Amino acid sequence: MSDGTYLDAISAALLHEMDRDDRVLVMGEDVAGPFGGAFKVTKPVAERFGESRVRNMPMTELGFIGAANGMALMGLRPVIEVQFADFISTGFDSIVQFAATAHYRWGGAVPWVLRAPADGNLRSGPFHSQNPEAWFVHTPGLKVVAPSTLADAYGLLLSAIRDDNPVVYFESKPLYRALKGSVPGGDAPVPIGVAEIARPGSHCTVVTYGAMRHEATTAAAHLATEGIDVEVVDLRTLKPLDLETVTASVRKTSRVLVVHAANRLAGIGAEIAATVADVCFTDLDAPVKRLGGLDVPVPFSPPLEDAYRPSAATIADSCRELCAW
Amino acid sequence: MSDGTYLDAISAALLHEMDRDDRVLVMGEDVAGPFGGAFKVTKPVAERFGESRVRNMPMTELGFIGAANGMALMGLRPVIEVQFADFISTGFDSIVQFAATAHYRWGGAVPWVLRAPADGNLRSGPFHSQNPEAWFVHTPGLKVVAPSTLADAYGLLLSAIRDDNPVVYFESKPLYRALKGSVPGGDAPVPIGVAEIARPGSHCTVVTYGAMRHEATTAAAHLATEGIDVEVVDLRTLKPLDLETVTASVRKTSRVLVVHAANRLAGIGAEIAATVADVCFTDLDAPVKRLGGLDVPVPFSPPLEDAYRPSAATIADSCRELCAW
Amino acid sequence: MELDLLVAYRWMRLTRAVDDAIRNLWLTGQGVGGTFNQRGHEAISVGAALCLAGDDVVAPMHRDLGAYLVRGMSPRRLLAHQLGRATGVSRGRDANIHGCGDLSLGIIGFVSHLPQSLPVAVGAAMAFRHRGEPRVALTFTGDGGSITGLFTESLNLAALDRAPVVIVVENNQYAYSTPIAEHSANPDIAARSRAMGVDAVDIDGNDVIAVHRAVQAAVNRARDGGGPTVVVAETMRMLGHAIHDGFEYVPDALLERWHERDPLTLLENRLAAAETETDRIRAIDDEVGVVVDDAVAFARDSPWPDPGEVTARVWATGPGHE
Amino acid sequence: MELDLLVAYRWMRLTRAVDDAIRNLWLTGQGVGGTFNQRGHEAISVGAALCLAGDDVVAPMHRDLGAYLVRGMSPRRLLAHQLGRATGVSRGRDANIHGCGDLSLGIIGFVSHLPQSLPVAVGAAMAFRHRGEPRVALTFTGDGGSITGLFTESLNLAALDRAPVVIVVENNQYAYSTPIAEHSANPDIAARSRAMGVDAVDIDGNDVIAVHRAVQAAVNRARDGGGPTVVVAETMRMLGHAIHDGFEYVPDALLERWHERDPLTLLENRLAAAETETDRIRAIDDEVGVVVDDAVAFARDSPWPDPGEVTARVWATGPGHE
Ligand SMILES: Cc1ncc(C[n+]2csc(CCOP(=O)(O)OP(=O)(O)O)c2C)c(N)n1
Ligand SMILES: Cc1ncc(C[n+]2csc(CCOP(=O)(O)OP(=O)(O)O)c2C)c(N)n1
Ligand SMILES: [Mg+2]
Ligand SMILES: [Mg+2]
Repeated sequence: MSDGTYLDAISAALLHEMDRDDRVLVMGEDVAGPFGGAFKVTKPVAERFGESRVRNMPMTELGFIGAANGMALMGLRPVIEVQFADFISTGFDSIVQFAATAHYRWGGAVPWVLRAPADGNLRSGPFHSQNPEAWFVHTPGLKVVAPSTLADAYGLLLSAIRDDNPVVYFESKPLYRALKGSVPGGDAPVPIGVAEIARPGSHCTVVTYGAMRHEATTAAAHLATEGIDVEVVDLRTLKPLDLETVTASVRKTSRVLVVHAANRLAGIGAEIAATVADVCFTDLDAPVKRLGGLDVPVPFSPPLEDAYRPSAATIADSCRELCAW
Repeated sequence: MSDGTYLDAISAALLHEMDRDDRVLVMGEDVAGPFGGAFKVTKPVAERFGESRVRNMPMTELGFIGAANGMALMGLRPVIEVQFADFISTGFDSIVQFAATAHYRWGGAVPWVLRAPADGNLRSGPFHSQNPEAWFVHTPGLKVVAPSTLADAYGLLLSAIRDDNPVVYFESKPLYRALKGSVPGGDAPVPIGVAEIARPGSHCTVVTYGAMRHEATTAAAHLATEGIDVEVVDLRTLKPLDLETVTASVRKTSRVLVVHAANRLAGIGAEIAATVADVCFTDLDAPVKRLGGLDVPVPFSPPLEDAYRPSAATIADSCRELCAW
Repeated sequence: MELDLLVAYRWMRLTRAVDDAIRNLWLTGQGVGGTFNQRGHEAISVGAALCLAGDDVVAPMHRDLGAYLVRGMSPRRLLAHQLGRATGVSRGRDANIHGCGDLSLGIIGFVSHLPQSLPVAVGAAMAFRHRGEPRVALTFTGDGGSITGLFTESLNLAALDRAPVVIVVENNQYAYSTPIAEHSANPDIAARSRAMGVDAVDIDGNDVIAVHRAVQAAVNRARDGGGPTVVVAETMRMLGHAIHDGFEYVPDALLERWHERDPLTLLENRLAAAETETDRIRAIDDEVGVVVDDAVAFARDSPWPDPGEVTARVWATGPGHE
Repeated sequence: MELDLLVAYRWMRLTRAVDDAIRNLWLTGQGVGGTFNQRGHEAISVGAALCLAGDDVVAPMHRDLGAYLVRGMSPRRLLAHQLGRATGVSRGRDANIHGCGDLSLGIIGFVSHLPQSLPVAVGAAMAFRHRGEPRVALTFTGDGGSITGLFTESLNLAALDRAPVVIVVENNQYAYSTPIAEHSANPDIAARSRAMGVDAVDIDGNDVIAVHRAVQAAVNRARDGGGPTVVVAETMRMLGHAIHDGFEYVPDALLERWHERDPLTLLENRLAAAETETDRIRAIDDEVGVVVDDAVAFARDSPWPDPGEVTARVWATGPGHE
């Protein structure tokens, strides 16, 4: 373990898996050395493994994700980088129609990982700030993960690469360099499908993931000084969802807030809220509340993006309301 | 008014609007005469208006929906047909990135209608049975409608064409020829954003749309003989949602079931259930329940598709459970 | 490999017979959902598939029944698939000829979204090249598929990598009801392919010998590291796009001209010219008839899938899955 | 229209000055988010945009600052846009040079997803043709954009309709860090365009006279019903892709060669050869300096958007909207 960032943890996971398994290769726009990707995630990877295993692709997401489907069917384990999660829509068919359905339909396993640098708060506007995870959770046949710590970024990428299914791996751009810690090493996979209690608490539960985990724990630390004890559940995997951890927490606190940066309307929070409101009906002392992005394209200008997005402050407000209910 | 089918009502609406407004044109694969479309919706339209206003497109959904964006910006009102709703993913970027965002970002109005023949129960398998509406409801900037009667098919298409925004219009293939009645005529728009009480009732509310409206009313008729009085709310518009009609119904019945044929997981039903469970928290005598497609590609074989999809029978069962709660 | 004309005849006859049997089931109300027609395309899918070695792979599209058969998928499984039975290739999950994949036979199942088989075949070929394996991927698309952006993106990737892939374009001059002149500003598909950096040849798609010769040359070249080839095979679909299609959009005169060039008739004439005894041909016909009758009976008698299976096998097995 | 060299010089100088001003803001920590560099591309966007008539439209991409300026978008609005101010083109909603659309100026705002401007421009041109209007649409893409499927789909649609559209490909030989030889198996973009059925010419993209001549010919032809043209303009982006780009991937020697061919220097040399007085040129430089200083001050002093506005104007007005 060495000190580094969330981004370093992703690079480290790639290095570890590519050392371990020569079926793994990286492909995407501008990923090869010496450039090493728009965010430089693959720079150390390209340096170690060279062009045959870190491959530049033309700006043709539909075609090269389609090619990754073929590589994966033939036993390779491609790790695809789309330059921003926003460009995932350009390769949509190859993901939601081919990769997602092959195994269910005829038993063709498509073991790839699609790394998608997502989320905003970086003043990057409507096309470099998107959180499109709901599209993929709604689509049968994909797995979806969204790590929010160095350990999870590392461990979930190990698990995603080892998984025999197509896994969409949402990276949190606002955490890339802002989140620091010790970079994991070695064989430390984090299982897909298991949520984590990021902070135990007893008065209410915040269910969240990605950068919002940190907003939530910040809010919780603040609320603790007011005597409100918040439990923060970090989903980590968005598909399949770990509803057990969520409902266990709700049964303990009887109040729940679901938070994500993605559009609240018909987002994943709706699925979680609807499920919790159903299966925990008699446990709840207050309605399940949701915070999410507004139903507009992610706006660019700081005052607008701040108004668009949940934050520690709005999470704290919602928790206060919830606990006062 | 003459007798005809749900499909005839769509054709009639196209004829009416194209007569009324020469900015309206139809474009899509195989839509021109004499062929008139895979389902023949545009056959009478092509016969009346000819090739300049009913235009065949190559099998390039991304490109021709992109071209429709340009036409709409220049003041035309294209009505785009994708051959099956399933192929909407092929034109995804042109819809969710360009059309959906232009007005919010810089005031460019993109007044098109995208007609998408959706839904299954026709033994057509994973690629001719999809219900992808949740992708579009989650995407800011689009309107989404899903008519389930001849009057709504006609009236919502009139409104959609007159709307200054991109509207995705989901047609119900299982109703195309199976649903008969009098085909509306004249100026009979149905407003976008207004739900309809398909059947008044007092014991529980079923919120639904599309072909499931008819499964729900069938279930309701059956349950009436058991003394269970079901109110059926047909959303008709999926974005913007008419939550007032829904919550008013729930306040009356205090029990609610949300039903759609689309994948239940992270579907639109989740948004409705989460909202109802929140805003009607103190009104509910039972948890909000949901029925939807299973989290697998729509299977082909009759026993599998039947197991996949909600029906009058499973709706009735759920209503019984709900009312016994 | 030299083409054995009788072998080719047998596969083409089987393709036609299976296709006819399917149509017959549908026309007599025994079908489930829709189904595509194959008539006219037999020489292409059979001639091309016969060029592959055992561990090559094929990613067919919807007119390539012959390729499935040549690769060893049994008429029983194919017919049971079309009828949605538990014994079918997809166990009732996928419809029509979609999703008939079986990697043990080197067949990649296709999705309706055209031409998704193309980049997948290119990627398969890139995998072969990456590992230094002397394997080849074969794939097919239509004239309609050849005007999509995915066609040019796939060709570009193949050319950049010199991937061992052969792309056969079945130019039946129509995409559903739309003639090529209406969907492609430049109907010269080979020229469009060459512009993307991929060698291309035009051939007669109704002449199985021509198909085999061109595709075999392309396969050999690919295996030898020569990179991708596009083979544009001209043909005509002799029936509607699918069972429900009225097929009124193709002029009778055009159909008549192609009727005279029926791929099976052409091959029979060749066999006659080569003095193959008629008896041997009729024996094949009889054998095929028996095989197809058996397959129809098998499919019809096969059980429906168990509804309880509907959510099984979503995920591939592996750590954490069962 | 004849190209007035001093007019061209003024727009190119303004383009460079606005670009420099933006970079200066960012390098001094006054920027918001990211921003693209324009240096080297001035002759293309200016030379092409100067060919349009008043009611023509342009659908630019991210190196076409010059086109926005020529069409009449003020440096004030453009700079305020880049700084996310309420007075900017998108009122703080879109970032960088995205979303700078204004139909009253005939400018279609672009989205990051490349090359989405292409089909939109083709569709605009189809609308003109449909209504029999003598208007033309102009659009731009990069070499990277030219290898996408959307490029070929757009060209095909344009050619099928004989749509009055001109597509300028800014071949700066790199897509971000990837050289054209690595992203395009056939780097001859004009040949690829012709294969799609669209006439194409290669020109020197650093020579504004050449750009103007070729695009004007294409615009005239389009207006006269002659259909679409692709103009491939060779150039070099002289700075990083965007402000954060280290730009280490372009060899120094290559940059040096292009440095000598700087579009503004080339034009100044032409003006000198035409015996234009240096004073007139310097007067333009001064005027441009004043305009840009004013625009920077305006942008910097402009208010931020009101957060309460964040959900306004999602829908276009019309029946049922306000
Ligand atoms: C992306 C996409 N859009 C639409 C369709 C519907 N569709 C099925 S076959 C077909 C025509 C295909 O024509 P072609 O590629 O020439 O193949 P052919 O059927 O003639 O063999 C169309 C439009 C599809 N399968 N995929
Ligand atoms: C669909 C899509 N994928 C990825 C990107 C990220 N991206 C922005 S610019 C760029 C390179 C574009 O190269 P080119 O078309 O040659 O234009 P240039 O920037 O060189 O002017 C890339 C990959 C994008 N904008 N759109
Ligand atoms: Mg065809
Ligand atoms: Mg470039």
